[in-house]
Amino acid sequence: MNHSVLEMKKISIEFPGVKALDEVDFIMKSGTTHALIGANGAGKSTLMKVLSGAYTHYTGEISVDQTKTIIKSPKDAQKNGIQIVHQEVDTALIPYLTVGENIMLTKTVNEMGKRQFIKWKKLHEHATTILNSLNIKVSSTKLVSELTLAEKQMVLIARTVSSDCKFLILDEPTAPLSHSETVELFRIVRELKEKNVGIIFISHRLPEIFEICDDITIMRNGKLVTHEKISETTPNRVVESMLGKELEEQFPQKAIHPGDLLFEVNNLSDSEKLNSVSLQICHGEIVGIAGLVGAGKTELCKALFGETKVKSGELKLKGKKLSISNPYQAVKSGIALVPEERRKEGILVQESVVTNLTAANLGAFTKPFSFLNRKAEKQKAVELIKSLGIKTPSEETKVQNLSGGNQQKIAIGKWLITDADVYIFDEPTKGVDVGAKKDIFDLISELASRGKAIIYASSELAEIIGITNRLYVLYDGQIAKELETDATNEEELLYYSTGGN
Amino acid sequence: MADVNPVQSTNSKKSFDLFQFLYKYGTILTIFILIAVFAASNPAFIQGNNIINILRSISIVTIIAIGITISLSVNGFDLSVGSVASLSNAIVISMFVWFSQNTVIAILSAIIASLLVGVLNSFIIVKIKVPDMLLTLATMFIIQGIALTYTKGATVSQNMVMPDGTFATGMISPVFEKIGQVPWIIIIMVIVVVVVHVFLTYTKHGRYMYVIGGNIEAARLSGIPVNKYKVVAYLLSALFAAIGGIVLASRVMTAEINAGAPYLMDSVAAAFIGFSVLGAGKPNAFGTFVGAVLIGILQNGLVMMSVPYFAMDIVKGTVLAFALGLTYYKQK
Amino acid sequence: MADVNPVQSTNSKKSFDLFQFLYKYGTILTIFILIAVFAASNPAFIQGNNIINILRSISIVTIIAIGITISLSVNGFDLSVGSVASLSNAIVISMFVWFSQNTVIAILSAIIASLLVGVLNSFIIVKIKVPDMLLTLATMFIIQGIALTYTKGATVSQNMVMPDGTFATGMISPVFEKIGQVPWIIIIMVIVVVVVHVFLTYTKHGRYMYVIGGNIEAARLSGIPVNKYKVVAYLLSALFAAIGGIVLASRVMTAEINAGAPYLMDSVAAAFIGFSVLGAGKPNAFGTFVGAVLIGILQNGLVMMSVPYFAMDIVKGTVLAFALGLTYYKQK
Amino acid sequence: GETAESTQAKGNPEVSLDNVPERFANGEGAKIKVIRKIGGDDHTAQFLAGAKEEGEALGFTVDVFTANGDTAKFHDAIAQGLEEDYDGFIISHGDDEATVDAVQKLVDAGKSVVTFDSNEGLAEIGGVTLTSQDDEALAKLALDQLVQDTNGEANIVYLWVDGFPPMVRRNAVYQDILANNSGIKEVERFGVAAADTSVQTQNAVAAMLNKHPKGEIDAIFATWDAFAIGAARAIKEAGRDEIKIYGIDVSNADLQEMQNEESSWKYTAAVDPKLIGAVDMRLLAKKLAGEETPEAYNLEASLISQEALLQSSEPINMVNLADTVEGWGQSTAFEEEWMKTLKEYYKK
Ligand SMILES: Nc1ncnc2c1ncn2[C@@H]1O[C@H](COP(=O)(O)OP(=O)(O)OP(=O)(O)O)[C@@H](O)[C@H]1O
Ligand SMILES: Nc1ncnc2c1ncn2[C@@H]1O[C@H](COP(=O)(O)OP(=O)(O)OP(=O)(O)O)[C@@H](O)[C@H]1O
Ligand SMILES: [Mg+2]
Ligand SMILES: [Mg+2]
Repeated sequence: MNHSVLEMKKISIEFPGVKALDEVDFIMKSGTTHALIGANGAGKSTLMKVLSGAYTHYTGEISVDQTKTIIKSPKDAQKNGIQIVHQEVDTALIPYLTVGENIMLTKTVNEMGKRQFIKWKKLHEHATTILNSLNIKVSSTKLVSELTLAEKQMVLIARTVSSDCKFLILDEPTAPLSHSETVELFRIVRELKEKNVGIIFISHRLPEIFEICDDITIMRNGKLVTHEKISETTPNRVVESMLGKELEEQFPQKAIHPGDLLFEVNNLSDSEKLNSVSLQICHGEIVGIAGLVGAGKTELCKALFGETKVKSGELKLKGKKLSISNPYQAVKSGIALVPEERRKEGILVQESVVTNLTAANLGAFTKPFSFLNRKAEKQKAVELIKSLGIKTPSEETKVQNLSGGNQQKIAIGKWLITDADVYIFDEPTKGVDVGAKKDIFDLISELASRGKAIIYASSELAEIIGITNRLYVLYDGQIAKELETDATNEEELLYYSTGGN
Repeated sequence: MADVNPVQSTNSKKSFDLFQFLYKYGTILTIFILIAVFAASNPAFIQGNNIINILRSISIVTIIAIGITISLSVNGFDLSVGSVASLSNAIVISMFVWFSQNTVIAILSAIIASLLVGVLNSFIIVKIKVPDMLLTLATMFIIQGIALTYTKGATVSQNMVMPDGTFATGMISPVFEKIGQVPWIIIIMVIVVVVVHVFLTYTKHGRYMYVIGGNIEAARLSGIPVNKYKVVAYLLSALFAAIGGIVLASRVMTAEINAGAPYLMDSVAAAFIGFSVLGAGKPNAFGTFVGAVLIGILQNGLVMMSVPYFAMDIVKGTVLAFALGLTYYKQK
Repeated sequence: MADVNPVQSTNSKKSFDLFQFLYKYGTILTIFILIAVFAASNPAFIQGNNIINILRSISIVTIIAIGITISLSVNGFDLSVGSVASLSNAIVISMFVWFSQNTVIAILSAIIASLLVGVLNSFIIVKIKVPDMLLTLATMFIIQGIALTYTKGATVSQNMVMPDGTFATGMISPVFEKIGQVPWIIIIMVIVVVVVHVFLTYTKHGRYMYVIGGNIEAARLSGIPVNKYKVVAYLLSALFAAIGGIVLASRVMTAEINAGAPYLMDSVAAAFIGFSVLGAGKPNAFGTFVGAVLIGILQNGLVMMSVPYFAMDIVKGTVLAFALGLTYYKQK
Repeated sequence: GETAESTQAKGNPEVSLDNVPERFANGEGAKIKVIRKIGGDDHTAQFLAGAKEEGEALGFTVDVFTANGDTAKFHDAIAQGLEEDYDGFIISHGDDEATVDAVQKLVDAGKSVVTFDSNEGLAEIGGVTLTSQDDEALAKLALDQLVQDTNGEANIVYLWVDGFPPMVRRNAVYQDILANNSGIKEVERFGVAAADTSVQTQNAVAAMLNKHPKGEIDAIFATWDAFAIGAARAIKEAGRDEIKIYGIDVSNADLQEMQNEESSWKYTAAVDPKLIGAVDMRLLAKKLAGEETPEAYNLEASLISQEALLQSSEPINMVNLADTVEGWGQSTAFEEEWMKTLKEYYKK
């Protein structure tokens, strides 16, 4: 097979206050899968945005097959056969159009030529074929605004696959995907590789990288650290070059003695999915909610937080019955939620880091008559930025300009200054690098040691096992099994998650 | 896993259906209720003649609202349409009256002048990146002023006295007069609605516009020439405002000061009401037409019921609110 | 290659600064340029009396625009303010003239009626989830109609002829008359601007409003009582419209039909121009005031320069576009 | 300022200014501001043109302003004018109470003021002349004709809008006529004052015509030409030319409509708006010259008939209307000899 070579040389780019890329080199061949990894804010997404034509103000050189080419627009990139699936999927989809149209978007833009009219039947047929070939079970005529995050991700991948490309960039594609969907994705990646497509694969999940990739490029602080063959390195070495130091044990020591019963959920049902869910959580206990994507974890978290309507069931905190019909009451009652879709639900992209961090508990920073104590606000924010290791030029930077992982840290960080009794985390480590993951785990465990009750919902079984004391497996909106973490393993979890009994 | 989905969907379907139905058909339902009420109180309401009256009365609003719909489709908002209609009205009449031109030249001049406005709008919006609502607010003033200056603040009509004391000798062509009369005025409206509906729904250009309106970043990244389409959208918006002005000119055969301005509000209302028609969820030509019909029926029916004119606004507003309520009342 | 970098970055920094400067100070710069131009052509322009004239002329616009600013801060948009001002104007004058009430009762009645409109608006927006621009478009018609019906489409003034042929005997209190006169009218405006500026910038509630405006989902999930604040925003918006109407009433001492309507456009313009003042990037009270000053200066200066009234709109629009251009012309 | 000087330079040295009042004898003009509250219609355009033409003919500098119906803006303009060096003001349509105070301030500052169709309270200010169209006469002219044509038996549509002093006065006459002619019955009424009044009226009358089939409506009384022209178009569209329109006010566009043989617009009662502007300007000139002026002056109304218009061999517009309607546009009220001299002097 005739392999194309893609090369980026001395790429630098600067944003107000940050040098995001500093003379980064990158080289790969088509027909291979190339991992690009680095801590949050290392510049991975930025480098790939340069390659896909999203930025024009970079310096450096890009060449395909030794011929220099200029990529200053997405069209330039596409002409060179470079396609990208962005980290923030919502930025690439048109919510009020159908799945089919979204999938066929690039084709309608680039391949219609002189034809003016769209053949709707054909478009949906074509889209359905692509969806089927990827085993994605979403109707082509559904509106994208009605999809879940995972489904949106699949639609985006389907779009890229639909057009011919030599190099496909997948920026954290697996973050919102479940295990089985990830397997599905890898199948597709391998197929593409067979077809001589070069895949650039960004992920914070090292095992995945070692499973699917051939080469690896590691970045740190906007600089290239190393470039090597996967077969010639080890996860530990990768983490070391990524963080610049050795990674200690990821999961903190678990608290051994949970206290009295603090939070109780009895027979909670909603009108959509949840069916008679019951949970108990004690002081200082971290309780996991495991389950596949679509099992209803997010719905459960939101129902507990008053965000979705509850049909029946009751919540009790410290033995007292709670009546929660909206998040405001939930927060008043002492419940906090770190939501899953951070861009949509967790952060204020247009506001500064300070405003974001204090938004959930502004009452703590007021003087008489509700006047704000800005100094105190700022102080606290600086403190949090430090303790969470948020990579930001300043506390006044707009959150929009932070990397995906740092945005997630802010979504979590804002709850740490509230004094809630129950903390609900919905996939808090999604898109977070291994170093920061550890920070988040430490924070959670510290909360627990202060006697808080923690609910930790995730489809990352390893994490659930690593951090929780006890866990519930959710299957189709019902509790399929309650397990002591120490007495179980990933296989058992997977078994119950997939409906085994 | 496979059997989960159907259960969930039937579940949600039951409670959803009524709201979904209202969301889709709320406006159309309102129209039928109104027709029933008005016809019951006065059978003349549903006579052919009156239906023609209603269609005639909404045609200018519809044409202008279609222009707004196009600007909305790229998530823009063109507030200058009313003043463009005034300008086009003034130009077309003055071409006849002052300069004794023929129909073709008169119409072309009006359209070209309006397209220049569209070019100006889109240039500043696309190149200088002034938010469109703000910019078209500014151009609205400018164009209004230009139209006023052009006519020196006076009504242009046949045989008018010119500033130098002579008389204008040009006559408005009888062919031109036809444009504003039944059936032509209705035919023009129908053609505009159908053409734009087909354009937005079935051509790639229309789809690109919706893509841009839905997510401009995504549109840019998928290689759609975003700016080009924005320019096209503002040109089309100006074009339809111009056509609206020309039809108005033919209907009234004079160019009154700011004659087009009052069409802005009704057109905006029509376009917005149209969002939800048949559950489109986005600006669309057919919906806009339905919105205009709703407004036209109200206007006509209320006069027929001899509602005092000052109470008319109350009823008009309430029905509008009701249609909106029907459309948007759904569980979140 | 290595030496390219620094050059480019200094380059971009230098040009960036200028744009940043223009973005922040574009509007204020425009104001100074205008003052210089007008003062050069007629020194009377910068005399104390004329400055008072300008401040007086913008006070009603500013007060109403402040209400719009608040609705914008929660990402809402209240189109009904003009009609609420009309209603409040009609009620306050009628309280004096028809019912011989005292100043306190007259003012309270107007405010309470306007707040009812705010309640209606916010209820439908919050509960039925009708998009606010649409809903307030509908309420705009309704309130306009109610105000017209209340006054039966007539101008309310002292000694007016009542429908039954008698004369209205109530007098407008001299205390009330003061409100619309210098210095009170200016003092009221300044107080409104300062209070709302402090409220939005320095209190928790103001911050919550901006947070809601920035991302309502995130705000809700942060435990902010989103609906409560939206209601407050629409109430405040109605309140300031009411105050605007009261000040207008005191200035003109009559209640003409739709007297408040012309303030909508100017207020919207002021609030939008205010977005960029000092680089705020969001609706803000001080910016709104600056926007109103820009409009007021233009109006006054153009009258002073005897610009023909029909050309005034051209100049007004052009300067508005220029200020917007200065503000928004920046890379990317 | 500059404009005044340039006007002065245009003076014709051959004309002697001996008989001209002292104020103007040395070729020094005056600065006049015309401020009108309503705008956006032909009446405004013509009124302002009349005032401006007459003033400039007399060698004055004339600035005009219309507030387009915005009362506060109208007052801003007056307050601002006070700060500048104007000698006289013509205030039009200041019907609100606050105008009295505003004009009082002008008078206190030594300015001469003539008002048109404004608040009656102005009469209490010494030295101000209140002019108005004779609304009673206008309404009476049209209505008397209607009663005469129909022998006092008619079902009529009344097009009228409340809220404006002239409209209130016209309505009073209408109510009188209704009371005195029991055969005249009002079957429908409609009226809006908006920028698109004529089109809205057109649509509304179209609906009424559908509601009332042939024979149910005999005539329409339109208290404003915007109503009349809208009604005339609706009747033409519906082919219901048995209905006759009696209107008030006239513009060039109205004349075109009336000259159309099929038009239902039979009569309209009007005062030449341009003439009003001119007469107001002359009154102001007299004041500046220190001459006696009346406290109030009503401009005479004429009735224009379609019949008369159709008899003319050439198309008729606002200027040659004088050939058809006696006395149209040609009032010599307050036109003093010295004004003619001044006009001669400044003639280009
Ligand atoms: N548009 C922008 N404006 C300002 N700064 C930016 C912008 N885009 C990226 N940055 C900064 O550039 C740096 C690199 O960001 P990038 O998104 O490439 O990180 P990443 O490696 O993809 O991290 P993550 O794993 O968290 O997604 C970050 O410090 C970020 O704050
Ligand atoms: N916005 C939505 N519109 C329609 N269906 C939805 C929406 N959000 C969720 N669902 C459906 O509800 C079900 C439960 O989804 P939920 O997000 O709670 O799952 P989860 O267990 O949290 O999975 P994830 O790992 O993605 O967070 C899924 O079947 C999904 O298709
Ligand atoms: Mg990234
Ligand atoms: Mg989830």
